[in-house]
Amino acid sequence: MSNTLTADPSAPIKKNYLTGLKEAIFEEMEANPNMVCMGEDIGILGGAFGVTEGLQEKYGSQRVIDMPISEACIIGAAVGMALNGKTVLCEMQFIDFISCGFDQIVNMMATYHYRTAGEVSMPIVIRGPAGAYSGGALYHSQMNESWFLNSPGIKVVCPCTPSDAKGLMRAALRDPDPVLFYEIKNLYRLGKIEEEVGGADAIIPLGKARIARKGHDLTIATYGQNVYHCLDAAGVLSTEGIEVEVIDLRSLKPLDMATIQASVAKTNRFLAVNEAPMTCGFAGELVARVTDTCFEHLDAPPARLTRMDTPVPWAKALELHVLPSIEDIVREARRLVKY
Amino acid sequence: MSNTLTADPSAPIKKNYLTGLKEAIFEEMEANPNMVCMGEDIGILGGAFGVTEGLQEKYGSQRVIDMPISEACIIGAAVGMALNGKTVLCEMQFIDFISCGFDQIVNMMATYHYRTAGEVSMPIVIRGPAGAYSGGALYHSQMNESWFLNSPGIKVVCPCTPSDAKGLMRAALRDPDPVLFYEIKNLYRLGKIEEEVGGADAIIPLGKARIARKGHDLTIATYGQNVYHCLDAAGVLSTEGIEVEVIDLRSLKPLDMATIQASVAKTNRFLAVNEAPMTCGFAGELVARVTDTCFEHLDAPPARLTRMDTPVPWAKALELHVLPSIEDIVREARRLVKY
Amino acid sequence: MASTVSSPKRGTDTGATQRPQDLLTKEDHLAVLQQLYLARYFDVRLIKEKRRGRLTGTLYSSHNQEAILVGSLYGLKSTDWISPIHRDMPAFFMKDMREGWDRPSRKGMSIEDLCGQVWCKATSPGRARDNWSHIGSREHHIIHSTSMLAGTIPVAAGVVYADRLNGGDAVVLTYNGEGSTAQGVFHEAINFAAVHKLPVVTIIENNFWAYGTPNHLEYSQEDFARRADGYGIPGTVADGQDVFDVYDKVMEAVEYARSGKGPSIVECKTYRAYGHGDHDDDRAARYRPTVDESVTYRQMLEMGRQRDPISVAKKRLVELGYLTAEDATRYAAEGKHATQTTDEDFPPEVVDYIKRGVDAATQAATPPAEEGAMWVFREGQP
Amino acid sequence: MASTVSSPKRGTDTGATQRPQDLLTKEDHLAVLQQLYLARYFDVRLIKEKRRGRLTGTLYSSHNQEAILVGSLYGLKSTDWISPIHRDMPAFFMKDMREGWDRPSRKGMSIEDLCGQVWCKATSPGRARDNWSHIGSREHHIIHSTSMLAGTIPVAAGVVYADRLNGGDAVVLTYNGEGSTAQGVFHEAINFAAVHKLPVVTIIENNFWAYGTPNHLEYSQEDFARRADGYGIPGTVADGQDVFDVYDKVMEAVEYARSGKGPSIVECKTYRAYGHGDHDDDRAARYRPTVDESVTYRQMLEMGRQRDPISVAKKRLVELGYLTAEDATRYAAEGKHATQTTDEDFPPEVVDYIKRGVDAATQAATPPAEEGAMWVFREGQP
Ligand SMILES: Cc1ncc(C[n+]2csc(CCOP(=O)(O)OP(=O)(O)O)c2C)c(N)n1
Ligand SMILES: Cc1ncc(C[n+]2csc(CCOP(=O)(O)OP(=O)(O)O)c2C)c(N)n1
Ligand SMILES: [Mg+2]
Ligand SMILES: [Mg+2]
Repeated sequence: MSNTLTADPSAPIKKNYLTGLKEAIFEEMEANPNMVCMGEDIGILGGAFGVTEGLQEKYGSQRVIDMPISEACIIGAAVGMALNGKTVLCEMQFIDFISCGFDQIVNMMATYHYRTAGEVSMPIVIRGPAGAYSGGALYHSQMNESWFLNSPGIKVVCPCTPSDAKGLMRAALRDPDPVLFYEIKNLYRLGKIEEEVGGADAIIPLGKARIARKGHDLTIATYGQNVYHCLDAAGVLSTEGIEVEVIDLRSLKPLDMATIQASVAKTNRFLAVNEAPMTCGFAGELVARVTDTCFEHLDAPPARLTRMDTPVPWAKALELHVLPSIEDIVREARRLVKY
Repeated sequence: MSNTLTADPSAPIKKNYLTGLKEAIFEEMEANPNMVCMGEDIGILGGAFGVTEGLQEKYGSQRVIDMPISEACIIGAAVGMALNGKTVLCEMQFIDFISCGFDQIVNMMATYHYRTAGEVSMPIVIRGPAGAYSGGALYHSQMNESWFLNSPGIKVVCPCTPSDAKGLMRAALRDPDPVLFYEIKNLYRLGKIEEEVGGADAIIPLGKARIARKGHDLTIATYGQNVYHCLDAAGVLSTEGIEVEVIDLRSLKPLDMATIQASVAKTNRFLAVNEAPMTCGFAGELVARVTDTCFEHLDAPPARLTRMDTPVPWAKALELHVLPSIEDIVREARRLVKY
Repeated sequence: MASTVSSPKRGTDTGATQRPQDLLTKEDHLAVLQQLYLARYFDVRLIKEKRRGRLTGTLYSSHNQEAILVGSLYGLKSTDWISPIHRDMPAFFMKDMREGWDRPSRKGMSIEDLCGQVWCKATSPGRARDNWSHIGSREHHIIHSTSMLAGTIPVAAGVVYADRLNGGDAVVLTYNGEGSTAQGVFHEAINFAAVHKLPVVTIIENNFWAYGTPNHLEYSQEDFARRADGYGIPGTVADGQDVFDVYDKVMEAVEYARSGKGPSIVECKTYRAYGHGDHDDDRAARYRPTVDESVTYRQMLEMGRQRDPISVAKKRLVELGYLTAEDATRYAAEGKHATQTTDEDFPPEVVDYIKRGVDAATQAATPPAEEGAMWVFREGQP
Repeated sequence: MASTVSSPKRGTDTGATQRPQDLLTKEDHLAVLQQLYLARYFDVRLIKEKRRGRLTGTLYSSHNQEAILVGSLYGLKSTDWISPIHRDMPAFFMKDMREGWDRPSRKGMSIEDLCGQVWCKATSPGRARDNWSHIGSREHHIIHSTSMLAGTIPVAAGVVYADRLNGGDAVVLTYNGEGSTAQGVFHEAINFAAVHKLPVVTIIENNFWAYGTPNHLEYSQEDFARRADGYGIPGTVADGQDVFDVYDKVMEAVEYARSGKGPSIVECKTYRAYGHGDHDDDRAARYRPTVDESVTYRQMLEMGRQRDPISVAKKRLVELGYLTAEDATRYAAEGKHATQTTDEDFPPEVVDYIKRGVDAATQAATPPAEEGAMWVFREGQP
């Protein structure tokens, strides 16, 4: 990975997160003639962020549908297509707008397989740009995964690397169950995380966490852009002799408890970090599960660091105030290790 | 409280849960000329369960509005009325249908005070029949409070006695913030819980738990109809020499952590029981909070007993299978006490 | 309540003087009457079973509204889809009945399966996991309903979108109470269907009440068919008590849809025979007058009884000479409260057919408790 | 794009030959032109500030669409309410401007407050807690918008319902892009307003595109005003480039509403001057042709520039003799890309007025970080 100007043709090609997603979507559209994409502005425009750029030109406006601004209908129609044999990828222009299709998700799509005692499964992926730390304010910053984690029948995924974006998107599109796919918009084109993303067979199974950094003093479980905050914090802590193990969950449901447990058995301390509001958020869920399954291993109370129970405000200082920061993670890690 | 046939005129009048609600609503409508009620079939019919029976006759169809079947509009219009000085009580015919007004709740109503930096508060109460154990199946059984607990700006209340129903409804209707009011339909007319409910001044502040049974071996925090299941379990356990303290939370947000902590400091053991799906539910939130604030006091891992991560099925045996039962509570309590 | 047609786009389509019903044979006419008996008897039977305490859940009677179901289903192709809701229970087993009541190839649910559902047994197509009308069958092209009113309209649109992608020509009929047309998703789905000219026929069963809320508090116009105008699609009004008028209007809409012209709405004016659900009969009787202060709810029930779809159909068959006046009086189910009818008021083959379902259901097992935890996901739970 | 009126109910109302604009004085006409300059200059200034990197957030330009705002606001009473959205930024400070640009009693936001919001400062009415157009003011009768398109229509209905309960006669104008009319809550709210004859005037700014989606993929009819037909309410089409035509159609709707006849829809046909937002200009230029294959997006922009609302208004003023041909050329803002204009293209009082806001905003403090955690609830947090 030399940095010289003469390109090495055999050098691995590094791609960004958005390209990872895009490749999975294009390759699955190619491989699966029964796949349909729906969303607002995904065709002519190619999506607000360009994730589906070129897709309609290639696969036509019947399979890549520019929908009216009707989130409930997008989901409902996807359910109908799935009922009639299609695999459907739905875009929410921002994941925040998913609230407008909420009923169709939790009461129609999520329950279909259950209600029909397995007659009808719902191979639907709902994807959309998510996450704060970007000045998007209340309606362009949400991480609202908790709503869906408390609604039985929905899998939830959140990759933070280009190869995971590709591999998990492919796995989601091949999964028979509905998957909510949280894309971190701040990572879409982030140069420093570019990497090889694998070919048309790259797949990362849902439910397998990734150890992003090894350590033995504290286990941090996190996902999305907080993975990078935690890694940065781990770097700082390492200079103090504290070695943190950072687990990138990648998939929240199904959840890789085995990896978490093995880590906590080693570190005896646990911290969950995420950017959703605290109450009834997934960080609390992780604390409850660790408490339940690792109690005897714990030398400190399992803790969580989350967004405060507030919306995401606009002004930068306010936004950062309510979100977990690298400093917050460092401080909390120190507290737990010293406990 | 004699059971003879000759009525004692000085005997306190026992009322059911529904009457408690009804009295609070009628009395507040009388006291507050700026109060408006909205909902489907609440006027001419008097509500599917009769909670608002007679209200429209008394206060007219302008203040007691029979709405079209439009949950989003019910909430949105309530927001507009609140913005223009009204106090609004909205009925969801079953709390399950709240999903159809979801966006207006979490993104419009809940955030209004925050967005306007305190200019506009939202004295809105959304009430509706909730809870399982009644053969209502997927769409007439939900306890979906977790969605709203993870959405900043909403208070959540769930009474389980007639006097709490009355006192909390009054407090909710006088609160400047939006309150979601979970009524347990199985308790509406349950004779065995009838009691005095207090007069036109009876009020129970939000955020104060009630110790439903004293004990020293295990703290159980719960709400809704599970309070009765826990009390029944406590009765069984008592015969084995296990004394359980049962806390009826009454209000989930604001939450009375002081009462929980004081109890756990005494019992050193904690169990949260509720009937919502487990993942990201409020039982997990309680476990996380107890872990955080009472770790040193704990002799056993704080635990939870919830509905499985499934919808509520129709057939009785299936329904009971996925919900916490008295036996489940007894078993779990024994495990924790023996831990 | 004359049936009117008002369609900005259909123009010449409706100009034809020959109505779809004019192509029906004598056998068709007799089959339609028989189907009205079937639908009625099914409902009557459920009402009686419920009163005997043999059923759980709420019963939303389809009594008096059967012409809508029978008339709309009669001309469908096997490949077409339907999406019935709470008041349409008979539709589940009556879809595609024209092909023969028991042909295995028939794309309708068997009466045994449907009764399995009603009796909350393991033989229910959904294994009694959701209640009452909340079933369906992909195999039989019946969309699985939920409680959320209007919630299946976008699903229906998706079903036929997929079918069209596959080169099919299936039409989907969705059934909806007039009250449910106020839901946002109704609008989103019809708009989408109109944009893509999807073959979605929206049937509005206007029985003048949504639970305890009368028409004028749900909508600002008299005819719910007028909702169609906002989408530039045809909206027609049928006499929901006249099975042949329903047949005409729906078949026009179906042909319009199948020929690629797009969605439309058919409003069928009808009457509830009882309260909203069986728990509501007593309260309903006390409903205050509707906007037309001269008509009380009780009088409306009476009007319904007088224009019983069975009487209306019989009258027509007699007129056409397909039924003698004497034959017309043989089975006197019409105009009666369910509890006043006896099995003798129905043709024996109708009674037998439903009995088969009831017997199968009463003998069937209930699903084992563990099933409550199954099928949340396709491959076990996480 | 002739403006048409099609209303099932208004009949004689619109039969009058005198239009509202005929009652406007010369001063009114000149004030209206001045307001067009104000709205344009505000937008131009923001575009320039944004390009200089002084603003955060996306800018949804109102360029070319100003006639809709100015024309609709000009005849409102102080007590009336408005609900602007992303493309309506000037509406916040232009409400009630007819009462004087700086009258303290004026029920519109001050330019200082609005710029405080745009510059993300503590002087924002919402203390910079939500972005860009997501502000409002109860005091000034401006409903606080959110991102969720059409989401404030039910709120608007509730506001005037409450006002009517209090004996008021306020009307509310909601502004909406044509794309947002596909949202379910649009339907629910208009239906409710129609049932209760609430004074809700829904303005549809049809700029032919919803982000990157053209009209024919959003709606099946040409005129979005036709959405009104489904509710039995009037739906009219105005020439959105002609401030006086907008004034006429909106004032008719407002009077209709105020007199208790109920809601209506006014569609204003207009053109975007740029992409959807400022991030989108380059991509938008590549949009493929709309349904009318002969018109590319670029050509549409050109059409917009040729029918610049400022030129259209000037032409009218000259015709009426309120402006000399020479005066009409003094300030040449029209038909230009924002970056091609200079301050000299605008009347100095317009430039000064906006400058006041910009100066105040640049000097204002940012809110302290701790405020992020405040005001979740009225009384502290639980
Ligand atoms: C979204 C939603 N809100 C409320 C209800 C409760 N509900 C069930 S049936 C009903 C009335 C339906 O009236 P209508 O659509 O006219 O059908 P009908 O029962 O008259 O056939 C209501 C309000 C529901 N099922 N779904
Ligand atoms: C419920 C919802 N879905 C999606 C979006 C994303 N979005 C923002 S503006 C826009 C296009 C709006 O088009 P239109 O209503 O025509 O208004 P215009 O921008 O053209 O004025 C979209 C899709 C949103 N804000 N809200
Ligand atoms: Mg009805
Ligand atoms: Mg537009």
